[in-house]
Amino acid sequence: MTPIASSSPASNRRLGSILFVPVQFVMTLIDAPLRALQKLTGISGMAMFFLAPNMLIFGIFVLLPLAINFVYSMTGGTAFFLADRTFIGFDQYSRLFECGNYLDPLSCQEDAFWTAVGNTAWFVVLQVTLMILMALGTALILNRDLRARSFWRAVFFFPVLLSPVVVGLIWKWILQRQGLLNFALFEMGLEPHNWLTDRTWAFAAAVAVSIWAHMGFYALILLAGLQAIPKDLYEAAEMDGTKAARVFWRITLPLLAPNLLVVVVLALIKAVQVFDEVYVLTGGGPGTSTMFLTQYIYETGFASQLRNPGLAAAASILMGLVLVVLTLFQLGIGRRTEGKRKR
Amino acid sequence: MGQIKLTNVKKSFGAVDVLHDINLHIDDGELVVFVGPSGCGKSTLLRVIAGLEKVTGGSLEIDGRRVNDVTAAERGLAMVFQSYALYPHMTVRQNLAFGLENSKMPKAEIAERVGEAARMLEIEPYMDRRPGQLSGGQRQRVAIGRAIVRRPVAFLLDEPLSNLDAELRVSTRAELAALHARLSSTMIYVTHDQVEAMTLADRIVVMRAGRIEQVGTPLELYNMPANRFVAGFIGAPHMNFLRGDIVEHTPGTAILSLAGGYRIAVDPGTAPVTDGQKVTVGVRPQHLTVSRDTASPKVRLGLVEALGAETVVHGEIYGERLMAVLPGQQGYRPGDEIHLDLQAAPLHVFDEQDLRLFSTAGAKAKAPV
Amino acid sequence: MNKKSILAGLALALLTGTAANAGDVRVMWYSDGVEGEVMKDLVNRFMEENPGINVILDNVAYSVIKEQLPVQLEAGNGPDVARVTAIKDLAKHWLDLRPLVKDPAYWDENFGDKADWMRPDGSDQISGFMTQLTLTGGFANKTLFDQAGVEMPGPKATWEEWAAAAKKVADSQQVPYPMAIDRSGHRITAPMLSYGANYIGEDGKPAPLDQGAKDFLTKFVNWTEEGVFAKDVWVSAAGNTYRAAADDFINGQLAFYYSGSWQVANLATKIGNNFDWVATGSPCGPAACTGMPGGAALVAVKYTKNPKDVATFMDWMAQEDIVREFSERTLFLPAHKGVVEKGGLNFETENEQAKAALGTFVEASKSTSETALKLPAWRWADTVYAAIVTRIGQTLAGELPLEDAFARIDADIAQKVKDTGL
Amino acid sequence: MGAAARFIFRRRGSNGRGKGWHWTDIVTWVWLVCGLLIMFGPAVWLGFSSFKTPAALAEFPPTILPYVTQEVRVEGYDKPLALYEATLEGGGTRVLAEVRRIGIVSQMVDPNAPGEIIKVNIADRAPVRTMSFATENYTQPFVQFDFVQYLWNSVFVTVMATLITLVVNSMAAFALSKYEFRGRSVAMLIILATLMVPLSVIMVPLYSIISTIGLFNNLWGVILPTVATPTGVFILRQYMLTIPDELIDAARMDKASEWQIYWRIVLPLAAPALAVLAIFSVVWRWNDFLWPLIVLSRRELYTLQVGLSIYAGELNVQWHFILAMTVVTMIPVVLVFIFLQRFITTGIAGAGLK
Repeated sequence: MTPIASSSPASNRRLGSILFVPVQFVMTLIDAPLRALQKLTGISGMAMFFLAPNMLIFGIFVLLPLAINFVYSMTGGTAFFLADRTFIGFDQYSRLFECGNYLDPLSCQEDAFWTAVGNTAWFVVLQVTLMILMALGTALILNRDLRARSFWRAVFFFPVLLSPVVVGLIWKWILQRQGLLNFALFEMGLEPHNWLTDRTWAFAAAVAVSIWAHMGFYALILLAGLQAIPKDLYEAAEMDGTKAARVFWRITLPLLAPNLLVVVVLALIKAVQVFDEVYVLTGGGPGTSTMFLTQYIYETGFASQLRNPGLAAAASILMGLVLVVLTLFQLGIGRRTEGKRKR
Repeated sequence: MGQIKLTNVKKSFGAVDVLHDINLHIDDGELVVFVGPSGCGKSTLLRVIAGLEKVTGGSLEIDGRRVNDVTAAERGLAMVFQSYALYPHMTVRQNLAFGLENSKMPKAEIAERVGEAARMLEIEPYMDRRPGQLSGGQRQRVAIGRAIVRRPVAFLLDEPLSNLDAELRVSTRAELAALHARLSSTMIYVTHDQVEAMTLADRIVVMRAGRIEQVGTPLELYNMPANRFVAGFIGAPHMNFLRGDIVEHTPGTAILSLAGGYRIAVDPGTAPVTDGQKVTVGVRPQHLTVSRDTASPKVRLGLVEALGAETVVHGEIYGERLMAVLPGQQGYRPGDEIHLDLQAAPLHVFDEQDLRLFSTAGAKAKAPV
Repeated sequence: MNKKSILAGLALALLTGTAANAGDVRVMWYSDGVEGEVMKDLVNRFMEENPGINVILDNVAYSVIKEQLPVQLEAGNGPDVARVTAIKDLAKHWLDLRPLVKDPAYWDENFGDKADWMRPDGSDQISGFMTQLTLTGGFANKTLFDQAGVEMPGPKATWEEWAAAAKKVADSQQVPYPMAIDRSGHRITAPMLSYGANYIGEDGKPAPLDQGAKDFLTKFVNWTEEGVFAKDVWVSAAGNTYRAAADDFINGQLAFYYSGSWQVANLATKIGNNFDWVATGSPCGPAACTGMPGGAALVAVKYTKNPKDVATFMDWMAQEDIVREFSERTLFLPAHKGVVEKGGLNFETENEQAKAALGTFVEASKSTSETALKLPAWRWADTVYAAIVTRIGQTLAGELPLEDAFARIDADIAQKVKDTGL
Repeated sequence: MGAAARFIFRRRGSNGRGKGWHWTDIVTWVWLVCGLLIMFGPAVWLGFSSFKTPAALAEFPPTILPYVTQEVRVEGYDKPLALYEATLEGGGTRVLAEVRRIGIVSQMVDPNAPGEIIKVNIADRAPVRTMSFATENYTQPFVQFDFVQYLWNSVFVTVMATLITLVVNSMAAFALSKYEFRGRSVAMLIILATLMVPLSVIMVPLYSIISTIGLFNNLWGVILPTVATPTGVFILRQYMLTIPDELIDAARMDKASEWQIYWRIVLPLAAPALAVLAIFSVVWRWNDFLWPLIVLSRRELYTLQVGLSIYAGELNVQWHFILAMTVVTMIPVVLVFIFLQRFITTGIAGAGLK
């Protein structure tokens, strides 16, 4: 281990310089026309040049689809291509909102949509709260004076690398009736339980698996924040004889607040979009108890027997509105804390 | 080579005017220092000259060529930044060579110029280190080296010493002066430290709130400050100001009455003074002497700073704060009362607009009335 | 060629991807078992015999056939030939091979009775042929019955009799569930038809659930609540997702499993010597003892650039001896009249139980009801299946009372029919 | 408990100076050990399971390690026979080979004395099992499955998408962090707002765009929609904001063109953030499944993840192959992580996520 570690920076550099030569050549080649361009546009004009490729791709593959989606939501029929669809105005939206009682999804025309909305809301609240608490705990523990910290860090980060499909499959094998967990319970003389076919437990499993898959990422961000807190603050607190809990509440938490904010916002966004791993894990069941918005949209618009892209688009526009509200919320909080710091 | 001329230069960021009608002519080979409190626009003025900021109005000429619309790269200037702005991922050698490579200079010449600069600045031992591995002083030399290799029309230095400790600052200041002497190229130097300005400058430009207050050699500024601001800014400790008025005047003599009724007679020269005019009288702490004459103004001492070679005393005179630098070791204690001689000191008299009315050479033998 | 033009060519090649060459026939194929291997073999043989035609076999997941192929077809993309199950739904995209094949009479003769399953209503188009015919039916764990000392119900036994017998077996042998049926509208339709259900209304559009349908669904839900039917399979997904209960049967966790003929090969390999199993055919209801026919078809796609080559390929694949070989090697039931009539299929398995099971299915196919035979050719079959699975799944999960489920099923189907605007 | 143990269990107990175990030490170790089990355990089990035969995979109760029933060759029988440990009627057990099974009775022979047939109730026998790795789960796909082709496609997509992502995103981030221009905040707002558009939401229109511009069944159809990721722009921009503007002024004075400033000054300095983005981009693109599945329907274009899915048929799923290939596809990601993991914390810490 040691010899590799000690030689690696040098070999890295050598590898780097081998790669660097052709890259440098290309970059220098590009430079001449770009200098000419810079003469024409001036320095500030070059900003547009740098922005253009990203915005072009972004426009075609993200913004344009969003716009088309909006048009889709105003059309009906099962045809896939816009040209073949008929304009029906806001019928899809009114269909989504046709409800006897908004608190009972089953009273709605599109009961699956409202069930999915309810499930998603619950999921977001539970998953984000629990995951952030656990990520914070993990970060605090990893921030201690540990041996082999990078190993432990890797242990908690590892699931982030797995594809959602793999995550779903692994846990399905563990949690299904004949899975590893029940086997373990059985061996310990406990009563096995059918986790994935019990409405409450399946939902809990969806939350738990999604925490398992993503917690490492957030723990890492929080860990980075913890390590950025100056050590002398803790030393000062120790000199003052401050209790550990008080140190946590009065020093660690406030100084970690910006990281926590980022983590909460990212986790919220991710949670609203939950789909892949839960889809593989439970398929949305039992019944519809783990069916979330994204799955509803995917199935309605793409995967169902008789697809209805218009309805799916309308649902996705509604979901988009929620997400925009979340973004504004984030921007608002971000600006306020920034303002506070300045003051 | 190296003449810079600014005519009515204006700069604004949006609705905020940062520079107002700057007129300045800098001669070839001159070392001009822009000095002023922070936020006075001196750094902006330097960046305008550098071409990093576009002027909003007026004209900027270098060697007779109007350069308002010429990019920074093409003005032929070099700049040393306050933070040095060394490229952290390049070695010292690469840092020095970067600009030359950009102008497509042959490799041999680059090597020669870099070597020369390295020798001149004595940075040869660490040419293959990265900036992160250098001390502050070494980084500062590299930053200067990066400017030197370019052989610029003029050097622009933005507070280059502010990140050094006090001792290093003094020695580097001397080196900079020597360097200027050796290169004999135009340098524009920005600082908020008037001592630096006084020691280095051929001419000093004092700025305040986006305007030039006064331009002159260090001694012109010291001896003939154009207004109360310049007077207070140049010289350390700063000048004492006492409120007063002119009670009567005759050609060649004016009687000043200071707070507390103490009167002195001074020579206003040709300055237009009127009876009853309210004025401010400035006197440098170094020019005050202890008087045995009990009729002299009495000062009650507060803080006494014994520096060994001199003693700085802070006191109060007729309700106004006053500072004096007395030679040698005086043995005063806070609470002591001493008499100071104003008569012998050069005085600077400012009108109600804070503009200078006149200065006296001091020791004008006119008895107090 | 200088460097630049090589680079440009390379870039162009990368950007344009692979364009279709003349003589290429792309086959989109999914596999449940070994049929991909067999097909690969056959394709290679075909290419040896027809050197001008290059057949490329694209193995895909079934979900691609089900979810993505329809979209591709609508965009006019798609392969030249595909193995498809939603053959009626997509009928408008299939190529009419009638003018292209060597001998349309051969096709009509041997595949004519299933041709309606894959062509637009009212046409005489030859779209392709069924690579396999499937029939739903039951499997029983004979060893469990033997161990429990319970007599296995006979060929004409009803669902009730099977339920009672299986319950006895499960109770005595400590097996978690007596019976299971795949989570699939197609599967559950078989007993519903046996109870007298008919989905097809007089106008050819879906009729509301009738008494027969409600009868069986009510029984099914009750049985599941009593623990006679395995609940897991039906509640382990939302919507109309397919779930099979085969693994439970393989592990000896079920006394009776209702699935279909395609499971034979799977059961044979995975159960091996662990226990004895038999195919039972479909239990009876008051109205019939029917299973549901089905299968996958190999069809030609209208948007092909090489219809002639496609027809040559289809002709070759439809030959009697090729169909026979395919069936024998894959353990699938053939849909070729000649092959069926001649009989004597020598299924390539050493597993006697599998051979016997296949025999049972061939036998059972004779009692398939009229309605059952109509459904594969009915445009709305999948719509009805989807609605039933979705809503009954919710009922079993405890979300929806059965009466509401019936109402929802009718409403869902009506809504879908309205959505299509037909 | 020697020095090694003391070393491993170094604890805080009032800053390591204390003697006893502080309660936080116990919490720490419980947390870490549970974390190790819960985080790594499933993956390890996945690894072992990938060596199981299809029958062993479907088996309950499941085993951790892959086992198969041991077989022996017995004189007089053509095929190897399975070995069982049978409990005999008179008590005591014997290892016997099963000849055939009729109903609930198994006919067995002693491998050493093959003459006599012993009848045993099947409830009274248990298979003799040995650990065995079904390596054919790995080798067979390599033969049947165009593994090399899929691998190449996956590598092509991952590398191209990552390179383009890095270049295009860093250019945009440079513009958004180091230039003042009109519309900058609008551009930022759009990018932030779309941070959260999941693919499944715009899949339908995106599909029609891809097929309109002829990128259907083309690897670029997989690559391009993913490269302008708002996340990348966001991370890089936050990091670039920390690069001092004076450096860029200095470069301008040094006659560097804007392009040179971008690639010789800003890019090298943003390396930690680029490394983070590179890691995430590689992981994302390598693991992408749904979108490639939609765009690619030709065998020669499949990526590994899509190729894997062909083992999921209508009625049956060939889990043993899926598991084995899943393990294979995980290897590159794990390698990338191991080699670049030191960048992750520093990069995240620096990438303005603080």
